[in-house]
Amino acid sequence: MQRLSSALFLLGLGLLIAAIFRGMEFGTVAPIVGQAINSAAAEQVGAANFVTAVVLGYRGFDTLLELTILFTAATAGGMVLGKRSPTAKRDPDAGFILQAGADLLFPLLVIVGLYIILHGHLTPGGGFQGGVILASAFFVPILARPGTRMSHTAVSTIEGLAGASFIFIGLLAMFGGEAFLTPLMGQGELGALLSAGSLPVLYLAVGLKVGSELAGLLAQLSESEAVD
Amino acid sequence: MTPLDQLLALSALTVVAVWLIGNRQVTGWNATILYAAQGVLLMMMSDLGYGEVQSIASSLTFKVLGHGLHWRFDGLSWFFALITIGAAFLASWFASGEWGQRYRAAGGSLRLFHVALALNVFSMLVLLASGDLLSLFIGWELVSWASFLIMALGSATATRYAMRYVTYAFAGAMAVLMALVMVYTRSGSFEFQDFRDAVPAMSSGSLWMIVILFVAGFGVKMALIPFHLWQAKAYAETPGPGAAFLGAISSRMGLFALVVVLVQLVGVERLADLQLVFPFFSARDLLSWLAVLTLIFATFTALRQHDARRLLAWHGIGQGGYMLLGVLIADDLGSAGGLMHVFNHATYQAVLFMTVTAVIHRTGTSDLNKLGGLVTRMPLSFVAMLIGIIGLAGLPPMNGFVSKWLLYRALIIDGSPLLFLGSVVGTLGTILSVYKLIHNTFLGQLRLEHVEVEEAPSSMIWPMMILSTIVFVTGYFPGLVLDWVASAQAAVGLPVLAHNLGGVPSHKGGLDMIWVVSVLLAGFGIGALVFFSGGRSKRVHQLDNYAGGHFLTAETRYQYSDNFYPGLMHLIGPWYRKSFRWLERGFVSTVDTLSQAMQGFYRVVHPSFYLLVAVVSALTWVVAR
Amino acid sequence: MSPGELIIELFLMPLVAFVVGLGMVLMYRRIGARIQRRVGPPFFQPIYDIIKLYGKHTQISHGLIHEIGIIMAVGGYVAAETLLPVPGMSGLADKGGVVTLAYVMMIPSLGLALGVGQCANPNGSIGISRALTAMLAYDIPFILVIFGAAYVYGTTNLADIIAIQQQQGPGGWGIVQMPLLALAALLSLQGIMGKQPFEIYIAPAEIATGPMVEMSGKFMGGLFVMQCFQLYTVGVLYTTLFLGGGEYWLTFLPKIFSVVAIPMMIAFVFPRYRTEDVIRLLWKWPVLIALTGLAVVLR
Amino acid sequence: MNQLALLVALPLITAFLLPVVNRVSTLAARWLGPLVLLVTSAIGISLWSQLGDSAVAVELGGFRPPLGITLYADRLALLFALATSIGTLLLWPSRGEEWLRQSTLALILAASGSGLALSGDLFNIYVFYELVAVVSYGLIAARSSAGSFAATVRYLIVSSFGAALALTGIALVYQATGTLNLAQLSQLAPTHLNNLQGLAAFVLMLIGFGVKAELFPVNTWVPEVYATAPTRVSGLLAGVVSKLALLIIVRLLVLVFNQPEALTVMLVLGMLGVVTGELAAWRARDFNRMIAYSSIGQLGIMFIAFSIPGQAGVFAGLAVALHHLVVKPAMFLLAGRWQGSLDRLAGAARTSPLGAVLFILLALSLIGVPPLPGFWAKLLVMVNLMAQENTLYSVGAWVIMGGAALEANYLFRVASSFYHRSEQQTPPVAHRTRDLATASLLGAGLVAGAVLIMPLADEIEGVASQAANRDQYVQTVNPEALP
Amino acid sequence: MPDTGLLLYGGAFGLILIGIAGIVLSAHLVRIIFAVALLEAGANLLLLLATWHQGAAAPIIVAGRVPDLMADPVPQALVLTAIVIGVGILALALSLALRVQRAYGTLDMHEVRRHMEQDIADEAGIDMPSSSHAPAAVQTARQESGA
Repeated sequence: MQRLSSALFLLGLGLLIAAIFRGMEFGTVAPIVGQAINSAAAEQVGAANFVTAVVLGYRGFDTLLELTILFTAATAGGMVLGKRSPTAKRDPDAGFILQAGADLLFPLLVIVGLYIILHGHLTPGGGFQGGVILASAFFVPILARPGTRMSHTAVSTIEGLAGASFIFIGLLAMFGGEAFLTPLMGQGELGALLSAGSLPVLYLAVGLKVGSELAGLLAQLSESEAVD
Repeated sequence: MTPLDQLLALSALTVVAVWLIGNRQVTGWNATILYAAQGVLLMMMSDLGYGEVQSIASSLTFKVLGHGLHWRFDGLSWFFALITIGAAFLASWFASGEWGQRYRAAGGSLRLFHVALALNVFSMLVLLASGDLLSLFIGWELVSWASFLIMALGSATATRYAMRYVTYAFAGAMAVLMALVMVYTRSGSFEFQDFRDAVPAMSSGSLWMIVILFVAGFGVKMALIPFHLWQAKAYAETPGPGAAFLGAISSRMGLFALVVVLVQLVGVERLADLQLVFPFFSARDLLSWLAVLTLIFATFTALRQHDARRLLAWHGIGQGGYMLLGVLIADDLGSAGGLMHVFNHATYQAVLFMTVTAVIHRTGTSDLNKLGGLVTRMPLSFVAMLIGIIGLAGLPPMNGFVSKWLLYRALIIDGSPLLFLGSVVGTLGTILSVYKLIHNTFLGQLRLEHVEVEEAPSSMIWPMMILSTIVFVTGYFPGLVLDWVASAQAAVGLPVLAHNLGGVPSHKGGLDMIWVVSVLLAGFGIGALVFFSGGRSKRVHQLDNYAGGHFLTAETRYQYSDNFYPGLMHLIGPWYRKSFRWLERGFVSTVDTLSQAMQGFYRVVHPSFYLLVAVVSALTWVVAR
Repeated sequence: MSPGELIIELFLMPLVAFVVGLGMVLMYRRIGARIQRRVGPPFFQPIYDIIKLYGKHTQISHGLIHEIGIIMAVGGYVAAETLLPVPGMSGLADKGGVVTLAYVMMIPSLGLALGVGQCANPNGSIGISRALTAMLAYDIPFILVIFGAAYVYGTTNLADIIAIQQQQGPGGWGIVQMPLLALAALLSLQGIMGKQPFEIYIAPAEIATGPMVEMSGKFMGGLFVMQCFQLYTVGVLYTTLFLGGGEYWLTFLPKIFSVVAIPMMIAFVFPRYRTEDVIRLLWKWPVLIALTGLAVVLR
Repeated sequence: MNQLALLVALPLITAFLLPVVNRVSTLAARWLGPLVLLVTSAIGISLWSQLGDSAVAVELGGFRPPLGITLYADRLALLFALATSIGTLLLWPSRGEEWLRQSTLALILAASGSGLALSGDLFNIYVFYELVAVVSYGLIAARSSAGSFAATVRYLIVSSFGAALALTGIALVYQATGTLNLAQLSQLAPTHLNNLQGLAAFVLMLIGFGVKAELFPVNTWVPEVYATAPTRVSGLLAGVVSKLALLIIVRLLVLVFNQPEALTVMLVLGMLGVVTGELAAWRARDFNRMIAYSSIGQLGIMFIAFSIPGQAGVFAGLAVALHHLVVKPAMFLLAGRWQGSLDRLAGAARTSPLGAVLFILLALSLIGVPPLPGFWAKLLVMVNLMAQENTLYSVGAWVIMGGAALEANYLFRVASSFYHRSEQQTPPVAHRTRDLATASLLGAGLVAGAVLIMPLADEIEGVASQAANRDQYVQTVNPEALP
Repeated sequence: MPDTGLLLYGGAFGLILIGIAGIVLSAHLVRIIFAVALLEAGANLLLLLATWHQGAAAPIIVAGRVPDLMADPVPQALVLTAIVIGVGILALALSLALRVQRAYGTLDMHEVRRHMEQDIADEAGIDMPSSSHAPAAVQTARQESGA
């Protein structure tokens, strides 16, 4: 009964959305903010990648918050999943090929991850993408050897310090009399690795934070007791 | 500090003082003294009561959210305040002696009791002093909750009915608030004067609504039909002196508020212009009939009670009908009758509750089927009750007769035979009922276990005697009270009753109680003369009587008490259909069903489903707009 | 009127009432005797009876209230008589009026009830219960009648009512002006007087159940006196309201005697109704008639 | 005025560092959170005193609006930011096994709540909203019972669904105007959003953000979550978080979507909320769900109040909201030991007399008994509703009245059962001192509000008039005019 | 209006619809969670499309060369944020689902709801709500009118 009515309502929703859709005028409104950023970002922020300029500069506050969300989700997830009882059964280690592959992949992934993070202000990519790769670098060995455990202490320390340093950089600007999260340290030459002021540092913090956060979450999930 | 400030401050102080003194025997005496002091302060304002001063304002004013709040006393307030403080004084006196000891010994807290009483007095004074609609509402709420407090001190039954009262009272208060807000939107302020000015411009539809809301709200306190279900048991089970106080004055606050709103502000003439579907049935008629139905219904319900306190409480509801009816007639006689009845009722209702409490104090029960013959043991209480019931029944020479006479006279002039008939039916029912009360309590066979019962203690007898005296004296010289009534009438803009000490001089049939009572007393004298001129009578034992040859002993209980009026009940018994209970139950069941449905709504399997529904319906509305 | 004259009137009025009442009792008994083909009592029999009762040796009292009840029963009527104007004497008519009178007339019932209650005889209490019930029954039509009369005449002052009727002559009498109300009043008189078919509460046939069960000697005598007053009061009241009152004793006395004669005639040819039937009957026909009459009067 | 960002940044950095601090010193970690909240509250109060009638906008990152994100603080925003800090402080999670994580979450809640109140950017609001949501999932699940997990996951689904709808609405707005800055939106709204698309966007956002504001009909999560969550968390959610969500909606209404149609939607949904909430509460058989349902009804009243156009509506709604902000957490604190069947509460006054008195006080104010503040708030709402001279608004007034009557019935049914002298069952154990102290503090605040009603009313009116002042918002933020 | 745009918009709305359908039609918790993810994806796509322009270049300056028509970087940043938020919530939802499964042994929402109600009722010490459990006021009214 409820399914039937749900389906009907969905049909209705579709029709309504179509109706609203028809009334919309696409592309007539100029993306005023976007254009302004496109024309001003090079001078104001100094990052060649304008998306990065937006992510860390114009909307750096959003980024801080999304980091917080990840952090919160990890904290809450940790609380939900709880501690694993030491006697619980574990999956056996994978075979030699997988283990060797994982060992081989680990440094490559770390390097790629760091590269993507550090070039975030120049090319597509950045802290989030790189952070995910970093996380997988640490997670792949765990998949290969379920018996090993990630050091929670290290993970939480990294994530705490990385997040704090993001805010700390923002606060530094404040103590300098500027607004919270104002980019620091000059802009440098557009397109150079050491440009865009404090943005790469921020991205590094983001990358580390995302990496440790995700790694921690994945480890939590994998460590939680099997259902069956 | 104006005198009113002093009075209110002292009243508030009484609450605090009583609280501080705590649960001790002396609390009651202190409270009594403080009430006496309040009475003295009130007397210092007696210019109000004799119409020499229009009003006395309090220097306390507030302005909240742009609405002014102020308080003042006029003749009407003074009149009601006099009754309030008097009732509190005597009730507190009554409670201070042995009753208090017993109450405390039984685990009751005298502190709570006296604080509740003092709080009631204070809140009533605040209500009576209200100088605008908002302060009226605030006072109203205070009174409601204060009386809830004192009711909740009683037995579990009382608490349950107090709960019911809260439900009704708060719903009523909401109705009042609604009416207030409607008035505000039409007159732009909560001031009395602005309301009065706005009334002529109001459409009859909205005025109807306002009147109905006010009546529903204030009617709850008066226990006007159909809001009466809570009162009798709640009052009856309240600790004795509390019941006397509540029975004397508490419900009358509803009358006060109605008088202020309907008579002083809307005006009875405007009510009479407000017509229902039929052109000959106006708002005034509707209210009058409500009053009369309340009177008849409550009186005949009282007739069926077999607990003295409940019987009295039901009568209290019924007598309220007289008062409202009188005020609604709104000529000089009728309104005087209605207002005077407030005073009269307070006096005899208090004395009756006190005698019943005294009986309970001595015998432990108020069940009319378990008492009888106490007149020989508690003669003074008997006298008090006799005077009380004559007052309640409205027979000469007591004061209850005067107010009823005024009412009847007004109804005759008004030409409303059915209302007249209704009120007489109420009186007759009352006579039947109060006779049953006194017969089953004080007359008839004395039960074996009551042979050793003593007269009530003096702390009880004194208030009872004072009240009885008032009942008689104000019946003998009704002009004493009519002075106050007249200034109350003047205060609310009613025609003022021309009166003298003995009553109402009129060429078209007046009343002079001094003469009537005198001839009555003389008649009794002659009767006594004739009687005692006969041979000496021999006093015999109670059981020495003619029982068709049957041998009676004290162990055999043959008091005729249960189902006292079988013939009448055989006929009208089926008319008691409890329809109001059904009404209430039906309402509760409806709410219950709806509530269940709503809970069902919140216990849905897919919470998101409603989100979808909401989006779809809202977007539909957006698109279809 | 000087206070002295008034006080003399106030003494005279009950006295006259008592004497006339004795005559009415005599008439009642004579009528009964005639209908039952008996000779009936001698002229002074009622007063003999009263004297005899007062003089009896055995006087059983059940306590002070028992006595006070009887005093109230007699005293109430004594007071009532002063409110009833008769030719030449208007007493307190302007200070009480018909409503007061109606209420003063209830005091004797209450007194009787108190007295009987004190006797602790359940049979007596049953009688009171019946009496009060009957009062509820007959007072409803009666009060409607009083309302109608007071409304029509525009006053509750009985003296005024008489004056208004007499001004207009017999055509202005209440019975002509409002015949239906007069009829209703007559029916309720039957109840007020406690005559058959509405005499269950007195229950003279089975003395064991009724207010009189514990009444003996002067107690009974008091009730006897009360009956005289009662007959007189209802007769005069009816006459005052509907028959133009009395200008002279000569016309007045026949009027009041004939008024009370009618219920007496009826009384002896009817059996008795039970309490609930009394109510049913009195609440039905007299009330209907009175209401119709009121509707005509009020229009 | 730059310190505004501290209200968000300070609790956040503390939250990040808390696990690290805990390594060093457990004692420090325990006290750091409350301490920081105290500091932020102090900052908030000092800002409040500086603010006066003016408003202030902070351009985060130093970028001029509308390019960057602005924080906007008028007294309303600051008030709610403060309320969040103080509320979190008062309802600081009780000590348990997971105290560290709970403290972290509570700090983040304080930060995100303040941010939600202060933010002047539509998408930033969305992010804050999500943050608040995630924190509340964590806090609700902290009870670690199966029921709480199930309730959380059900809540999560509704809430995410709502958030996605709100995001869709934001997309529609961005599509129509090309900006996310509220001040600029306010300038563009009359030309760009006064159409079907704009209204659709508002409806989506109303319903999306309404999930947290317990808007009918997207409030089905309320009873089960409040029945399973720790009572302090319930108090926070019902008392503070719901008001923050409401605040967003009000801001949107005042600044962007001030079409009468938008108000009508809110009014109708609010009325339905009152009706369903109060009716459902009437039959509730356990304490938590009773106050949960009643909170739905109260929020419904707020929606009704805010749907009154103009400053009057903001004033009325704000009065009700602030009142509820004080009362509801106190109620939930009392629920700490009284949760469970209402029948069990018979005789509770014996073991917890103060608790019983407090409950009665709160209930009296909640149903609007003079002279408690609840009455004045209700009066304000009623007067303004009737002043609209509009049938639908009058119906709203009637609904509020009826709801209050029902509420009086069920609340006092419970209150009187406290004083039943039944000997058969043992009354519940006494309250924890901390719960009772906090609740007493709130109750005392209520009484103080009754005494100081005159200055309080003036102050709130000032706040409301500022909040309803669009021009001030636009001028303070002063977005650059872009081509 | 180029066809690509229509397709993309249609895709976004389609995703939203499919997501909603998944949420309200499925009974399995994990499916519902993934439907939420789909819904978010749809909303993100819509956001991205808000100022979408056919043929616009990525807003990156490579080697100092500024493209003529750059895409709006703002929605891209927003979507980046939204996606990460979505990931966080997804992870939390899955952990909760895991615990629910562990506690109740099922992920069917009907069953879960029933178990949850039972849990709440047990904890509160009341029976599962049913029509026979009217509050005290109703019962009293019934007794009294029955008496």
